[in-house]
Amino acid sequence: MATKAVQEKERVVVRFAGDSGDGMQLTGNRFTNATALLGNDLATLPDFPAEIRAPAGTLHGVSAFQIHFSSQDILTPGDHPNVLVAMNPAALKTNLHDLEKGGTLIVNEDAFVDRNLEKAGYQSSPLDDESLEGYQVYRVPMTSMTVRASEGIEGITKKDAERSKNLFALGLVSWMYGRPTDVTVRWIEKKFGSKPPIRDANLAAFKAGYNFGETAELFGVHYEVKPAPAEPGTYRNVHGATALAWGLIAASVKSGLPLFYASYPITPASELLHEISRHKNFGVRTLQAEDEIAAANMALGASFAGHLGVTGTSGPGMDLKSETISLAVALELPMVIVDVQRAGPSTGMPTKTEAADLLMAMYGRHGESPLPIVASYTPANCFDAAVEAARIAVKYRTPVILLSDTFLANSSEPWRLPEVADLPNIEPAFATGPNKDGEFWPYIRDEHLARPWAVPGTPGLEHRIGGLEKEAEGTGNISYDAANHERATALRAAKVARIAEEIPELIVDDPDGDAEILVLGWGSTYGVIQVTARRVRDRGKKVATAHLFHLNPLPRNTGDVVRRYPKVLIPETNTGQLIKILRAEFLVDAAGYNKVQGVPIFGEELEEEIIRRLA
Amino acid sequence: MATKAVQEKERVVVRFAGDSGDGMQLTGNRFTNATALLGNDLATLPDFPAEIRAPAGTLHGVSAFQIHFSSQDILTPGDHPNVLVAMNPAALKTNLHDLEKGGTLIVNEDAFVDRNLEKAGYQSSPLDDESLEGYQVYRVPMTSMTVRASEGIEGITKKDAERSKNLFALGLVSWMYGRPTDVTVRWIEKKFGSKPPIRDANLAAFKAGYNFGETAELFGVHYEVKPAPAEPGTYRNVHGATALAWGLIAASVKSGLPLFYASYPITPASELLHEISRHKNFGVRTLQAEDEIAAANMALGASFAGHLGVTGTSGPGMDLKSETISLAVALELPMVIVDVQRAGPSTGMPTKTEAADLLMAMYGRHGESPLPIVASYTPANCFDAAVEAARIAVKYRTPVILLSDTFLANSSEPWRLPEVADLPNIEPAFATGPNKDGEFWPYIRDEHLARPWAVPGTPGLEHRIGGLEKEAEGTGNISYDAANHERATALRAAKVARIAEEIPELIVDDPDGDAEILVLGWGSTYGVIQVTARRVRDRGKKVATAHLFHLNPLPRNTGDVVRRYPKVLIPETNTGQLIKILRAEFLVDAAGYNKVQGVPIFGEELEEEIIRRLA
Amino acid sequence: MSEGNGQPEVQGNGQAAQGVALTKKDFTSDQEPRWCPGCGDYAILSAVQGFMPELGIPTHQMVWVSGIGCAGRFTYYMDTYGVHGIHGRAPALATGIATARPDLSVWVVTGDGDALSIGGNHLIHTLRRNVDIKILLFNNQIYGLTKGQYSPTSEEGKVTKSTPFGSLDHPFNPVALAIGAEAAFVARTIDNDRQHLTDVLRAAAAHRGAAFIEIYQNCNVFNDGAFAAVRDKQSGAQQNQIRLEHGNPIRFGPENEKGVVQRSDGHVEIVDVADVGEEAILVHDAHHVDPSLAFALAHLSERPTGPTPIGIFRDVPRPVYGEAMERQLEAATEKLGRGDLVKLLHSGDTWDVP
Amino acid sequence: MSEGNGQPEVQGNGQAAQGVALTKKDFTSDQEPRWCPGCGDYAILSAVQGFMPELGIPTHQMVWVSGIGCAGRFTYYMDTYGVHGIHGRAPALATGIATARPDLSVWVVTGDGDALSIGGNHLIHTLRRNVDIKILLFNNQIYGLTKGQYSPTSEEGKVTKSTPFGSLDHPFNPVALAIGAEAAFVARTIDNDRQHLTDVLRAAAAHRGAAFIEIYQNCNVFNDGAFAAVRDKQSGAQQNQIRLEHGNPIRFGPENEKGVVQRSDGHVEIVDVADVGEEAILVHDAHHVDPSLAFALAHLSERPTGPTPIGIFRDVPRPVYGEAMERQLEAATEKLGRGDLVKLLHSGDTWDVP
Ligand SMILES: Cc1ncc(C[n+]2csc(CCOP(=O)(O)OP(=O)(O)O)c2C)c(N)n1
Ligand SMILES: Cc1ncc(C[n+]2csc(CCOP(=O)(O)OP(=O)(O)O)c2C)c(N)n1
Ligand code: SF4
Ligand code: SF4
Ligand SMILES: [Mg+2]
Ligand SMILES: [Mg+2]
Repeated sequence: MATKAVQEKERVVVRFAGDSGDGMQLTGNRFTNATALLGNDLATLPDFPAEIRAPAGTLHGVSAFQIHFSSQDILTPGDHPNVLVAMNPAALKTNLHDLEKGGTLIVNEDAFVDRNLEKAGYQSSPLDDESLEGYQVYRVPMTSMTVRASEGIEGITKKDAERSKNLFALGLVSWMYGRPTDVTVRWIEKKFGSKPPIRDANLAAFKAGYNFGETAELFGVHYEVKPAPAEPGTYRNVHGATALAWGLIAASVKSGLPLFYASYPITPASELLHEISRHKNFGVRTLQAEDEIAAANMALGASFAGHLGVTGTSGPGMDLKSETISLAVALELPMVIVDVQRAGPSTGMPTKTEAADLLMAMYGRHGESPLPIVASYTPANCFDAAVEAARIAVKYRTPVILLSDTFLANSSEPWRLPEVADLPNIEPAFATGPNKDGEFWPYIRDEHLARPWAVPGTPGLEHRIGGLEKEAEGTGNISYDAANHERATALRAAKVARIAEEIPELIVDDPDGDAEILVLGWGSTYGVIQVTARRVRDRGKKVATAHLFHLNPLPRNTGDVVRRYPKVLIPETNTGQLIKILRAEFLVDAAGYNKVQGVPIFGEELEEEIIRRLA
Repeated sequence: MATKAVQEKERVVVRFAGDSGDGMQLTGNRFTNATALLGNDLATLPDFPAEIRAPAGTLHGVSAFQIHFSSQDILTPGDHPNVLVAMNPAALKTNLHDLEKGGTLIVNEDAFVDRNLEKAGYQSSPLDDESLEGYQVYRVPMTSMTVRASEGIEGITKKDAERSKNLFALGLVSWMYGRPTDVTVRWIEKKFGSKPPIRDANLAAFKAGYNFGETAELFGVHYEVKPAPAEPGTYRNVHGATALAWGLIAASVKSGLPLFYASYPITPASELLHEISRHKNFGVRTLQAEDEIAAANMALGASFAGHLGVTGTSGPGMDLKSETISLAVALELPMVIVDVQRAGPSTGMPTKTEAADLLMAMYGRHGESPLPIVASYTPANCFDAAVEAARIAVKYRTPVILLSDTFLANSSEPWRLPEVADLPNIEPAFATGPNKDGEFWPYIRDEHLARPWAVPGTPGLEHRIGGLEKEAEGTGNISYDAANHERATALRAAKVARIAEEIPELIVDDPDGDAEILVLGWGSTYGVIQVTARRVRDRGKKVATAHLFHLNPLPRNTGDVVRRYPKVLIPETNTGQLIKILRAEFLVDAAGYNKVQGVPIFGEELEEEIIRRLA
Repeated sequence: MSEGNGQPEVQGNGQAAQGVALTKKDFTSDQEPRWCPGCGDYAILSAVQGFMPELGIPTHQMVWVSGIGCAGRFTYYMDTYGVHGIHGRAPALATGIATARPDLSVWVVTGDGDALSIGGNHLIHTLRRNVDIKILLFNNQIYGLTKGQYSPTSEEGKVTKSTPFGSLDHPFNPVALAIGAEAAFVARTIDNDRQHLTDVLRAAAAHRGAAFIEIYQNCNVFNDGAFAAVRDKQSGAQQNQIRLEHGNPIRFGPENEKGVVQRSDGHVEIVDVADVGEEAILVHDAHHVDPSLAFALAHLSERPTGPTPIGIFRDVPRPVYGEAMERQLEAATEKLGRGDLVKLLHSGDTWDVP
Repeated sequence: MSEGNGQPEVQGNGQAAQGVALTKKDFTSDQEPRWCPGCGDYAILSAVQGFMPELGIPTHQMVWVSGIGCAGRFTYYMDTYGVHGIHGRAPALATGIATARPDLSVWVVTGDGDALSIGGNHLIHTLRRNVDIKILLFNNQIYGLTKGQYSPTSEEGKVTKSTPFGSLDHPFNPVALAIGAEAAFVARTIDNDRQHLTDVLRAAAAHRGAAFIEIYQNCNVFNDGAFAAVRDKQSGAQQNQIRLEHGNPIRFGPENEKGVVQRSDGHVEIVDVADVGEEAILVHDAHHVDPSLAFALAHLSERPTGPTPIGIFRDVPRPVYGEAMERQLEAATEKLGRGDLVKLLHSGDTWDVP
């Protein structure tokens, strides 16, 4: 058959949108996979409905998946889709406003029947009035074509056949952007191998969609997005949640400490429990506790017993763990607390992203209760963040809070797999014998002010520790002595502060070294800050960027960096939290760009903000 | 009998110290009472042992009570006692170092027997070696004289007789400082009325002590401390805990809202539960909950039901309440959370004072969860603070955190009783009918951004509220809309911020208006800051002082005030918390004077610090 | 309602409204339910809304409180006063409401995770205090809202998202736990048996104090069919439902051919009536002050996969917490006189400075 | 102990030390106890320290965990590994230890407030999971450390600092609550009866899994004499102690003249043996899988003010949580092969960039 014109593109943003029942997440993930294997750089962002399964066809039942892929390296899922696939009217209604002007809109024509239009709140069908003017609209009867494609398949019901329409859409878009089909075909065969009729229907739908693009008059051209240049190595596409879970397992392997993960389910942290639980062959223990308080105590108990105790949760659960974290600060035992932040306050918007728990991580415990804080900043970086949090926890015998967020947890990017050998070593260095004239004193400190970790089962090191104030430089015996309390408080603070001596300095990206403004970030704003800086530079303006991986203590040169620039801009998806810390520490008149909408900051917003600040 | 020479003194600090079994707190409180009735200004500070009843005679079983009284107005219990009464060797050992050089030491000679000396860790009796040189030592065989005094009393055992030796000490010191005896006699008669032998033994002991001073050659002179000038009015001596409890009751009376106090016992907050429970005739409901989380939810539920919901606790309990407080922020219901701060982290030193929960009060909840904070600053002021916290909570429909601390709760001062009529009015202003085209929308806001408080039982106002994000300007229906969340977040913050429009400006005490340093405080440092400022001024230096009653929002002129002075010093019994807030807000290079020893800041320390800063 | 609760006129109206005939519509809010199609929660909601008018309690005198979970959404659908609190704390929140305002009718909706996992402590304390709250526990033996982790009522070995190799936890028996926690009213019913559910609700409403109702609720998305044996006709619900009725011999089965007897070692057992004779069959006594029999019946079946008792296990009178508190306030007022702030401030030793 | 728990050589030593004869002194730390003179806690401490050597477990293989309260101080006095955690959370902390390290002997000391008020949820979940922890609940029916508020086991109407007009709470029956929470081992003993206390400890240590032991403990400062009827000779302890012994008829009284019988309505009752005849007396069966009898016995007396059962109510085998988890890890390893980090990272779809 006559192949069609191929046009090259540098970057494309596609969004698949449909009913939660339509399998849009699956479609997006398959498309992502083919795209990754093709070697494009990419970033994805799913958008689930809050309800488990909202009634079909309703606005709040819409589920979407966005992917940004390119022949250049990219860092965000993109602000506006160039292509929107809408499987029903509700999906069109809730997503159209994001589509770029003149963008490509592919709709499943079959779904635009009165009942669905009504559920979506359309008086008249947008396909028949002028509401879609200004877009390049393709009306494709996906459902019926899918059903037709499955005709003749043994033992397939019409309902099942219709179910595969998402594969039709996948096939069509795969054709449009020249995605390899074999990987998807293989996946379908594996996934539905046990149910031949379903398997065949899905294969038929996928191919039908692909062929439809190839043959139908509808589409004049299709596009090619060349592989992106990338460092040599083995890559995979990874979600933040998976990377974080694997990072914890890696820390266990590198330290020889069995991982003990205790958690109480909560969106979006549950995925960590799910993922870690799949790998019990690593000697990983997972425990679904009765609540977050129990989970924290179980992890802490496991740490006392010589394991790598970790607990994970999201905002509301952090509130509940705070008393136990304070105990961990007093006990000075290694422990990692993962907070996958979500939109608050209270129950808030459980499925939406926000990074507003930083100040709680810093100060959310009674009394003086300092601890180190690490924040991951890309999906793949969640792996490194987990390893680093565990490394600090073990080396300094301290609880460490690891901040992630919904956006990082759910989105994905290609990840150049690290060499296991290159991962930092984590040395438990258990106490093995007496440390003080034949006795064992649990609070004698090393050069890092860390105390010995004496694990039950070690003869001669029997000792008791607790949450009451104690002789903090020696016996650890209960002490109400005034001077000791002051000293103990200072020691706990100094131990954390001194970590700054060994963590890397804050790296500033300032091509000409004379930028007028520094854009300083932390957490998931990394991607958008980098992208925006490039755009701003492309517009001939000078901007420096830096990103904090360690939030407490701050890198030792942080003060110099922020004081070096006439203007400092701090973008955060909260009302301004890092900025408070920096202003208090360094008395710099930093300004914030704050977005609290349950969604990430977009490049265009930030770009305008920076330009405004520079003007 | 020949009465002895009387010498006038302006101020005296006396400390009674003995075994926890010796009744030193009672002795101190009786002496305080007589002193108050005599019209001296005074301030007291008890010092309990951590254990319930440590073994008799041990160092950690020592209980002490300090009172500072004067013919001038004073604000602190004093740094160093001029007179130390030591009932046993342990009490001497643990308290001597505080006694001023050349100070008066009165010991119960009978208690200095080998067993006690040993328990106190004395090799030889300090009465017989030179270790008491430099003090004016009076050896009084209190036990035996007490026993002798009770001879002939019907049905009194030797053991009971000995028990009254604390009243002998009280009598003796009462004579030394010319305290009225009738009030104490009346009290003894009332207290032990039901047990005549005990009553008579105590009376005998008290009089014996008094007469011993009068007659014994031992004491050359005794002293007079004239009444202090004071505003006309009726006074009483009051502890911070009592004042706070009464303030909550007063808020209930003034608002017509029944007080609902739910709490879980914890030192030092339990006293609030105890005191409020005594006054059920005010229609006050008290509920000892199963834990702090339940207590907070019960109080919140009571508020929803139209009561004044209050919960009280200390640091560890605050951690546990944080998730519920975050819910209260989302529900926008009136609620008062009292945090009687104690030394942390974790269990810390439960009986010791510290004010290190300020940043937790500000930021100790996940997400963006702003709320007003009020901090009491003297024992009597705890009353006003409670009324103000309740006023703000009700007017703005918001949880309010009221910060007190162990020092304020346990110490006492004379209190000029307010006129009930002068107390601020608190207007519940319940919603009584529909507010939107015949419907009731729970999130329509008034000019203060407060929402209507519609109480169950009100026909037509049925409505549902919850912790999920909601249409924050109207229906209150669940909303996941991005713009709404940002607006809702801003509204919750603005509502709290706007309180600054009505609270009084920060008052600065700067006699000549040209001080070089501002000493700015909050909470229980008020007394020492005032006293110290006077001393510094007496030394011819210029110092301005100001004290924050509202910590969030800050008084609207706070920025101007702190910027006005070349130097700003912020004394806190933590490692620097208010200072972080002020530096971040106003970018002023304020300095801190921080003491984290479980005890209040002393005047002499702060005086030196200020002088140092001025140098 | 006690005086001095701050809104007498409100109460007045409340009273006034009493007795007005209400309909299901009056209890139906304008929010459309958002559970999965086919979820058992719909049936419960409909049964509850249908039953409420019978109580003759005006909608403004009623408060529904819930925690977090699919079940927790319930509150939004009842056109009464309502609070959707945080996870696990509904019983505590409701305790505040019911204790502050004994005049209100307070209902709690909770899930097996909400009530028995994170909220276990509040549940047992609310039951022992006998706070006047009706607690509806929607037990679907799974965490629905968080998309399918096992719960404290899930069977051992259950494979879920959080237990890919099977759970290790021995589950709670909610009815037994409630009885062990001193509950005065304990019942069990089924989402899709509207009649039985309604009868249980009626008895719970009549009980003065805390009523605990376990409702077998089908989560057709994450735990479909968990209760098939007692819930679905085609799975033999007839044979498996052991309907407890106070004063009647405990018999069941299509022809009532099965019965329950008590053994000398205290436990109860299922037998063929024919084998033991009718008189040997245990007669149910829900009003016995001693909870032993109710407890034994709770353990008649450990899992709802075979013959399982439903109905009212226990229903005995006990002092009601909120009322007792009110009486205490009255007693204190009688003893000390109505609170007078001026008197309070001036109590004890005071002195005057002219 | 499982491999890969990070300290094999430690374990080696642990083993080595096994069998070394230990004495009470070995379990006595250098910290002097700081309870009030006359506190029942002293007797319990002495009995525990005296019994421990019998177990033949080296001190370094043992961990004591406690919460906050007077009872919580216990940990500091045992010369083993120990953690003094926060209020109410000891069972959860200990669950982490026991589940991570099944080779350790883990003991918890808690109070009636610590275990049943703030810690109630962790307690019931630890019991249902059958985590290998021995829980000693020092029940003095009061909050000691906070100086005398009522607790969840205090009698109704109790006047305390927090209830000057009397408490309104109906108390828990700790043994009944534990049985309702699926506990596999449940016992009750008394602080001053060293022999009985020791026997119960021995049985608890022998039980594999969670053991719940309620110890009546006299707080002579804030609640003196609460257990006089069953604790003090002069108050008739002889008449009132009903000593449960597995396999024996439940009889008591100076001449064993009293006994316990079961009624047809499931509850148990005290009778004169003479009236009913010896054969009518209930024979105690602590090993019955069905908890009904144990529960009925728990309710034989609601308050320890008259005849009250002590001893082992229930002792049945159940899978042990920590061991089950270990087996699961082994099974997973067999199924998937020992975890290989490189393999994990490279699993699924990857691509190479040359
Ligand atoms: C403090 C806190 N922890 C965890 C969660 C997450 N969460 C919400 S509902 C739920 C459990 C739902 O299960 P269940 O109570 O049985 O209700 P169902 O959804 O099955 O009706 C969990 C773990 C939360 N919202 N808050
Ligand atoms: C989170 C928290 N809440 C409250 C307290 C205060 N507190 C310490 S022990 C205790 C209760 C003590 O009673 P119990 O558990 O019976 O132990 P006992 O002192 O009687 O042995 C309380 C309320 C605390 N330490 N931490
Ligand atoms: S997840 Fe289950 S319980 Fe929740 S709404 Fe869906 S079907 Fe109902
Ligand atoms: S208060 Fe009671 S329980 Fe606590 S140590 Fe004293 S006597 Fe023992
Ligand atoms: Mg459930
Ligand atoms: Mg107790």
